[in-house]
Amino acid sequence: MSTNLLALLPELMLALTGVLVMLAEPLIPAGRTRKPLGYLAILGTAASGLAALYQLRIVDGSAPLTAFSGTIQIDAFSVFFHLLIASIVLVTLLASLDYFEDPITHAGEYFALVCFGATGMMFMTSSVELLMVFIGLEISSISTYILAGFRKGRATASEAAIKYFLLGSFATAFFLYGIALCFGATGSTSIAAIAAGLAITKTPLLGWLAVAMVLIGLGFKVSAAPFHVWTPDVYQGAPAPVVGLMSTAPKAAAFAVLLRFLFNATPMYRDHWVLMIAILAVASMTIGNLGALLQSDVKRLLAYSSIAHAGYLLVAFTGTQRDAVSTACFYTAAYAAMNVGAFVVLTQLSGFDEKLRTLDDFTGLALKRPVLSAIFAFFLLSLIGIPFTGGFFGKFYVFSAAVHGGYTWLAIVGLANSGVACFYYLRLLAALYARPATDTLADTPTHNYRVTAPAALALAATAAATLVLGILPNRVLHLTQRAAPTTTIAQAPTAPTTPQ
Amino acid sequence: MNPQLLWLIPILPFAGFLLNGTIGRKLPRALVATIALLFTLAPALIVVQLWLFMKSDGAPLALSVVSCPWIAVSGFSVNFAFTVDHLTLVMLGIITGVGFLIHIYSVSYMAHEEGYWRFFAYLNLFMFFMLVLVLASSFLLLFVGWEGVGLASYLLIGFYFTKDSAANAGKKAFIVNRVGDFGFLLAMFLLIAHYGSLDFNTIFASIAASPLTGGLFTAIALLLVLGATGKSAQIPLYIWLPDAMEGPTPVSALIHAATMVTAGIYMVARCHILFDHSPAALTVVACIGAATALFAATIGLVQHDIKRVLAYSTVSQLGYMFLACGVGDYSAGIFHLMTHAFFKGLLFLAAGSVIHALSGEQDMRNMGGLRKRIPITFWTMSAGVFAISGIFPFAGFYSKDEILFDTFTSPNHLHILLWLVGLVTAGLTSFYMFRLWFKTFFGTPRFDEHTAHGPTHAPDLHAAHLAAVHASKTSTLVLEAEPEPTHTAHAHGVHESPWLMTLPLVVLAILSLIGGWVGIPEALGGHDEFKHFLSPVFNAGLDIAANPQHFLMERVDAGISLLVALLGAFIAWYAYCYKPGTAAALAAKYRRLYSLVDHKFWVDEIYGRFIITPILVVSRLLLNGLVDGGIIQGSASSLAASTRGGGWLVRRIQSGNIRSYAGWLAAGAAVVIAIVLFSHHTLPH
Amino acid sequence: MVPIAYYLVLAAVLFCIGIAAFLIKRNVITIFMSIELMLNAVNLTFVAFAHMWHQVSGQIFVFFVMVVAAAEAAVGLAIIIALFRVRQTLNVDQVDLLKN
Amino acid sequence: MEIALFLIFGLLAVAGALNLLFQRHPINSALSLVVVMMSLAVLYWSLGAEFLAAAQVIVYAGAVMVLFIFVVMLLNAGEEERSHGSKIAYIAGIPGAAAIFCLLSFVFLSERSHLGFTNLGGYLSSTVSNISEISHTLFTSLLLPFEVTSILILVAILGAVVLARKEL
Amino acid sequence: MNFDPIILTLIIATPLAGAILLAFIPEKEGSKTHAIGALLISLFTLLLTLHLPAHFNYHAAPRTFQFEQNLSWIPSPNIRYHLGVDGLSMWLIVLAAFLAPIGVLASWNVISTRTKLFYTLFLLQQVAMLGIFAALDLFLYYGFWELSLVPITLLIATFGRTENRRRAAIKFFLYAFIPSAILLVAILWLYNLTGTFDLPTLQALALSHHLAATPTALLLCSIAFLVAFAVKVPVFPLHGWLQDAVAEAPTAAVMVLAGKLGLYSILRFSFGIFPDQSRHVAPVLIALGAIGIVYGSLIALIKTDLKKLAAFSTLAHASFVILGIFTFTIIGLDGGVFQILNESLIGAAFFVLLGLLYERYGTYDMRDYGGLATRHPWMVTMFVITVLAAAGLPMLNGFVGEFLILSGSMQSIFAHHIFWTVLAATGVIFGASYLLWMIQRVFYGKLGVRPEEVRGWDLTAREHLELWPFAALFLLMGIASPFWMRAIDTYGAATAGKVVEIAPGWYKNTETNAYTVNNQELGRWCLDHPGGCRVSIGFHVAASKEAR
Repeated sequence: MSTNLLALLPELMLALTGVLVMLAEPLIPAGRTRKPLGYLAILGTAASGLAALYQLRIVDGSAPLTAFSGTIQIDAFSVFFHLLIASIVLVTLLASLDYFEDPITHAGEYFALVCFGATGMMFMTSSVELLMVFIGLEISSISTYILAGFRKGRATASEAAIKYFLLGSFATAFFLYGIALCFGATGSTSIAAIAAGLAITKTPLLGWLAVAMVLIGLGFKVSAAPFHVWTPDVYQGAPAPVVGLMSTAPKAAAFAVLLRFLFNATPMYRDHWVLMIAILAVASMTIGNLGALLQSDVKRLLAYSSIAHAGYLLVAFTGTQRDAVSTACFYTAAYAAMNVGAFVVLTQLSGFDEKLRTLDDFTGLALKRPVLSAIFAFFLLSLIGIPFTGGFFGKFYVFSAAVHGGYTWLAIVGLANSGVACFYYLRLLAALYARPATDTLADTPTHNYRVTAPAALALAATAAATLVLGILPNRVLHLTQRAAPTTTIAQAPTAPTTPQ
Repeated sequence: MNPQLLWLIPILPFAGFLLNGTIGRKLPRALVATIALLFTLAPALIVVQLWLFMKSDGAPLALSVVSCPWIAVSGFSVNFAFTVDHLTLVMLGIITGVGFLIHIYSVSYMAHEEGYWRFFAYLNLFMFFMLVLVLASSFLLLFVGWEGVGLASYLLIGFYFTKDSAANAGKKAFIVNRVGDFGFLLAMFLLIAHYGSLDFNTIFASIAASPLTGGLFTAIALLLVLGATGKSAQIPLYIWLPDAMEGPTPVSALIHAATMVTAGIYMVARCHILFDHSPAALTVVACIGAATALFAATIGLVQHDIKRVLAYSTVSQLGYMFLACGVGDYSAGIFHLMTHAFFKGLLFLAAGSVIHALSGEQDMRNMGGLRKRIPITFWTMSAGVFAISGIFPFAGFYSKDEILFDTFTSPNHLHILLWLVGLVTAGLTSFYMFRLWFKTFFGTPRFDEHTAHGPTHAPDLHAAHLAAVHASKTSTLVLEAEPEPTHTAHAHGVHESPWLMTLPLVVLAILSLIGGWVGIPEALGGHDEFKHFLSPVFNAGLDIAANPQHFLMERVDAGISLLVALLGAFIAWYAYCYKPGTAAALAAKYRRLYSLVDHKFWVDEIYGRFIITPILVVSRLLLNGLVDGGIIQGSASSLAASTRGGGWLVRRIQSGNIRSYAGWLAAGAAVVIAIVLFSHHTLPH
Repeated sequence: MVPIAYYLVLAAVLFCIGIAAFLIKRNVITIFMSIELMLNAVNLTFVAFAHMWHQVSGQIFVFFVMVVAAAEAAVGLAIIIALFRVRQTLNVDQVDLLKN
Repeated sequence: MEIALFLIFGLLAVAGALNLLFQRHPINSALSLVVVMMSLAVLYWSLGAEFLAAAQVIVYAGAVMVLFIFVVMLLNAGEEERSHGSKIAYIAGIPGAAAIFCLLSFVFLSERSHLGFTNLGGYLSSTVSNISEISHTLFTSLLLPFEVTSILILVAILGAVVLARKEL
Repeated sequence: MNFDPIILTLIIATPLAGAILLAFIPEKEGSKTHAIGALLISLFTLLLTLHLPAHFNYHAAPRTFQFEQNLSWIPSPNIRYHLGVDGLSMWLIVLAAFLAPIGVLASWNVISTRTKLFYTLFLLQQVAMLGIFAALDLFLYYGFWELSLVPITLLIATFGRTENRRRAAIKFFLYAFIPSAILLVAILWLYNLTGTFDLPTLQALALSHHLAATPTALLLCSIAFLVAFAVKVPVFPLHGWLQDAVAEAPTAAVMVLAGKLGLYSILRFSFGIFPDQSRHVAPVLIALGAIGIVYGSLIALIKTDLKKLAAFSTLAHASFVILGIFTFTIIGLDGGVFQILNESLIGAAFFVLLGLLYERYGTYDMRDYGGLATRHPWMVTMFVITVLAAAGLPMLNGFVGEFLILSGSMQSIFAHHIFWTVLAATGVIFGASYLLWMIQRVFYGKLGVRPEEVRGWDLTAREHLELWPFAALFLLMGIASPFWMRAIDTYGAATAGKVVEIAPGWYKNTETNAYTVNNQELGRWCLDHPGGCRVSIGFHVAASKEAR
């Protein structure tokens, strides 16, 4: 067994950061600001990002690097997601540095939890052993349950937490059942072995059942309809920066798992799950967009839009393996950039005790906060899928994959959906830029502290990312295309002997 | 001479237009007038030189100049190109000559108008387009002039645009002409489609070489006729001309009597080769001409507005010209066109002088006994009246007689009927012209000395006011027209017009006396120079006039027409001088008939009710209301509504209750499991 | 000599009773218990399969599940307490501020 | 003998589960859940997982359920009132659950022939103990999950602290 | 130095740079900084565009492009940064650049608040439009196409006239966006079929019938293209957005709202990639065009809101172009393309004039106007000139276009074309009617209600500056059309398919519209052309597709 710590470098960094933050927290006397902890967390996250880059240098060209007796596999795929998650967390931390005014809100624990959660997500993406995946999933889930309920005083916060927690555990049970059935069908829980085992299994039905159960479990995590029901409520109740995080990073991780599972563990069952995926995609896109259509609460609106985007992302799965993986990876990145960005803007606009919530609160905001509004508008345009933004290239890439995979009808449905979608984004956009009926902007409540340097940095980073992914996506595209083939396991270990 | 001079003929007036149009507002009136006159005189001089050149032996039959292409695409191109043949020469003479005279007249007539510069700019613009029209060597260029004169007339009729009646009249003129142009355009499209060109020579050559037969050819001809009826105010499109009297009187004289309205006849004559190959079309032309002549004459009988009487007589005379073309004697048509230009121009100018004298009074019921007060006007106008009525030896006699005779001898199987119509019209013409003559100049003065004043500022203001009331009754394109209060000024007394106005009258009077002598047929001892002059263009029609056994017939015919004219004159004298009450009594006796004629057979109303109103109603209710508002907007909004419904449904699902959510999850899970388990049966592979 | 399938069916029964309990119970704590029931069902499945494959890793998986369940219990009950503090109720039917 | 074991404790587990479902008072539900766990422990043992049987009793029935009951007491939750917040749970959920059950058992029963039978004897007679095997795997091939679980616990503690601590 | 390869990039980059620049200049209340900046930038762009006609090669082989710039942008999927113009797009680019400064001048005083936002969006709109005209890579083109929606939508939503502005903006966006979404699918489908987004390659493949797909599929794909463009034109039944958008949009935005973008796209892409399919649907489009002409004119006849009248006259004029280009005769195509220029110019002038009226009297309702001619002699002159150009008076530009279009449709070989031509020709009558009626109701007669209350003034120097270029162009294009037509004709001749050899190795039978290809010759051509490789790729794809 090889205990190659290089394989764990980013996770280790994050975990250590979390621990350090926790250790440092008591040193800061009560009533004092927790910002230093935030900076500490930021440093740690940046370090783990660099570590991921270093891993990229390692896996460059050479075969994927497995460690801890095959539980962890470092390849372009996992490194891509490591980078993605690290940067998402980084941006979130930057954005939430000034989020907590009063120290009673456990800023320290917040930073620690974010780091730990990120660790779990990273483990999800890099592990090829379902047990490991499960634990990573639980780490990320539990930490996000807590983060969702972080604005304790408020009734909505704890409600969001409880809903997320109960339904989350409910779905976890399904996921777990799926793993159990995989184990039952193949006698193993490592991706490679499952792939090998399913090829020769005598009980294919168990395999199909396993696929279904895993789809349900992960479908919940990526909030794909009909397992999306928790999303709007939780997003509305949770703090804005946390929503930014939990609408992207855990989803990205869950999608990574889904990709690994579907394309590595059960490729031979494609006929069984591809139609299912297509149906889930259609349902998610439609329900998400329709739900957002009449929303007045902006966070809720973005929640529905994230459901729709999960649908777009599922469309990618209908492509051939190579297309699917690379397009899905790219879309995840693009979506992360614009969505986190949007929520960073929200954080800046409405602050801890969300003063701006409904569409009316945003009407004519461009007059008061021109820069923030412009950036927000940019993210919205990207979410619509206007060219020269990451959102557009992502959509374009995804739907081309679908068409290439022979799912033209799905592409048509999807693009028609994006037509519906632009209605509610535009409502928000038009509201931002419309001159309010009464030119008394004074009484419109807005959260008036100026955008601090870290937040500005976060905004700049997300905006730049969204733009670059739209105009010069080559680097990222290259990485995702490299990630594609490595998700296929080179050697299939011998399946355990079936009972005599 | 240098053919490039041809370019100058239209371009000079255009230069005048540009000068007056841009900076004229700043210039003194004298200068404006001088510019306008100079830029009209110059082309006239060029035309004279041209005429001398063409008369000289060894001169070519036609003189052409070609310039850069105007429209050029692969497979089709049209150049700027002018051609002068004898037909064009005649037209040029009329336009520049009469045009120049009327310019002179206007200088003093419009002396006190607002927008003096505008008026002359428009007049020059008109000259430009009219000259282009007659010089054009291709249908398209002709069409340029054709539309251009329409524009000029639109602007000049609407000269007093502050009054809705004037603006309406202008718009009506333009749009009715557009209906004609519609036909003209279609004809051109067909020509392009089948000859790939619009050049006169090319087309006529290929027609002469291989005449297309069948409906298409007739269609082209008839479409051209539609265009001609629009421009030359023939049935069914004559309705704009009477309203066009809203414009200043010189405009009526120049555009709506002498030149523009004859463009249709010119066009038909120009395309005579085309028509010669389509007898059906020719018959139509003849019938339209005859019908219009009679129809307009009857309306003219009962008009009281002096200018409207002249307007209807113009329509009627144009009908004659159409008739002439219709029976294939184009030269006769052109001949009458020329004489008509003289005497009708004269009549309008004289009428203008009368109106001027009476400070804008146009209603003949308020005139009378002016013989002594404005002698020059009286004498010159008399010449005009005699000429138009066809009294020997005035110009009208010869031209009209030739038309009647040619109609009678034409091979057309309707020729007798047409001839009778022409004859009756001749009688009616002389009746209403003499009626006008008597009512204006003889009898007791019926006008009020005190309102009569002058030199008036805007005679036509008052005229237009009368017309406005009139138009609001008749013209259907009028939306609202309230008569304006007639402005009163200090009394001054009836007076003769200044010499600048009387000079053109005199010249034209002489012309309407002797103008016809160039066309005295052999039968009456002349040589018919006119016909010979035009023979290079229309080589047809000579044979009939030439052979002597027709001489007797022609003399008889001439006698009959003269008698009819005198009869008409006599009845007019009887009804309006000898026993003034007669007309009124007759009108009372046949009230229905009278009101029918008085309301011009309700034609405007019929057009209004059966064409314009339906179009507006359809656009408003059907197109705008049903199609646009209902179907096109409705479909979009219904789509949006259904989507909203979906949104509402999704929000309902989001009830906020954890157990419901779990319910959805469970159900969804069941579905997913079922699909994954059993989808492989449905998937083809 | 019991067919493994019986154990699996038993697990399925327990799992679905757990689902039903989640759907029917109103008390948050009880709902949480029903989740625990579902996890137990899965565990039984694991153990049965582990027995079938003679694979100890299945049992280890169950061990981990127990750990995770304990952790979840800690967090979940904490959340429930927090909820109770602000809402003074444990009835999920009254926890629906966030909707539509 | 095995079949008897299976039947008795299987039925006991189901009964307990149903009791959980039908009891109105949380405490009763909790206790019936304990019953389920206990009988499951026996079944584990009958499947040759004695270590898990023990762990089940100690960790689950012991620690976790105690925690539950503690919370029930803390919030002194009384009889739950049968409020009617959700129709969907009955319209969609219950049929869904039933369908899931049918599908699962359909699969298991149709695969029963391939799934084979239990043989308790084989395990009991095996010389090498189940525990040592487990521990060996746990500290070699599954070391990483074992380590990472610590993070999980850490997170749980953090969360408990953050959420449950009463603000001043 | 030789600007030819980069000129198009410069033309597109200039307004973009300008927009970014303006975005960073702080905005002061009532300052003209941004207006001046925008004016200078757009003038400079115009100057750059003049390079194109100056260096255009009129003898280039048909279906080849000039001032090409062809760089690899994204290797996989194979997306290229490929710009280029031909006889079709050259004048359109100049036109777009010409309208920009006018638009700035027209907004000079009207836009007093949030000038920064306004002019930034305006310049972005320029970027998108120029990009659309220059792009030869389907992906790049689609980018600009979608991008062009955003600034206009925001301009309408922000600077709209009434409270209805937000609805109008969203309506416009949805109408344009949803069909373009389907267009994207069609583009992807094509890419999946051929492995290239490159227009010349696709054209070559289409001409040689190497688009290996079922006729139905190709037809559907072509319809997806056509509908997306037709909505933007708009073509008759798809004009639901026009009325509101035009009524709301500020002058500068309304100039670029309808017409040229969609029409150009039809000519370039529908005709380029789907020559046969376009001919297949031509009869329908001819009918729609003819109906649109009459329909638009008739509704304009009864509209009392000047902006809405203008909207429907836009519909009528755009329908003229549709009628012309779908006749697939040289005359019709040339006339159609020429009419795009006319329609844009006339429409722009008309909207500028309406804007001036609104600036003075604050209403677009004709019934409140009347008798302005005495007060604004210059304005009425300009109005009349514009109206006459629109009504198609000879010697003004409108006539040349309409005449060629109608004679082209009389020549066309499609079913019932004579009937549709006659119907369309009646538009000549109705057009004159509503325009002259409008003139009369606004300018003639007695002084209207608003003018009596409000004191208006005649054209200022700036407004003269806005309008005289139009008047001059109307006259010039009316009497010297060959100057423009020369370039347009190179496109028209090639598209109407009268040429024997349309590109090296491609031959066409003018009667049957059947294409034949000489592979050796084409192969040679591929070798010494930079785009050649892509053509051969296209071949392999197509061949392999056929092999299956």
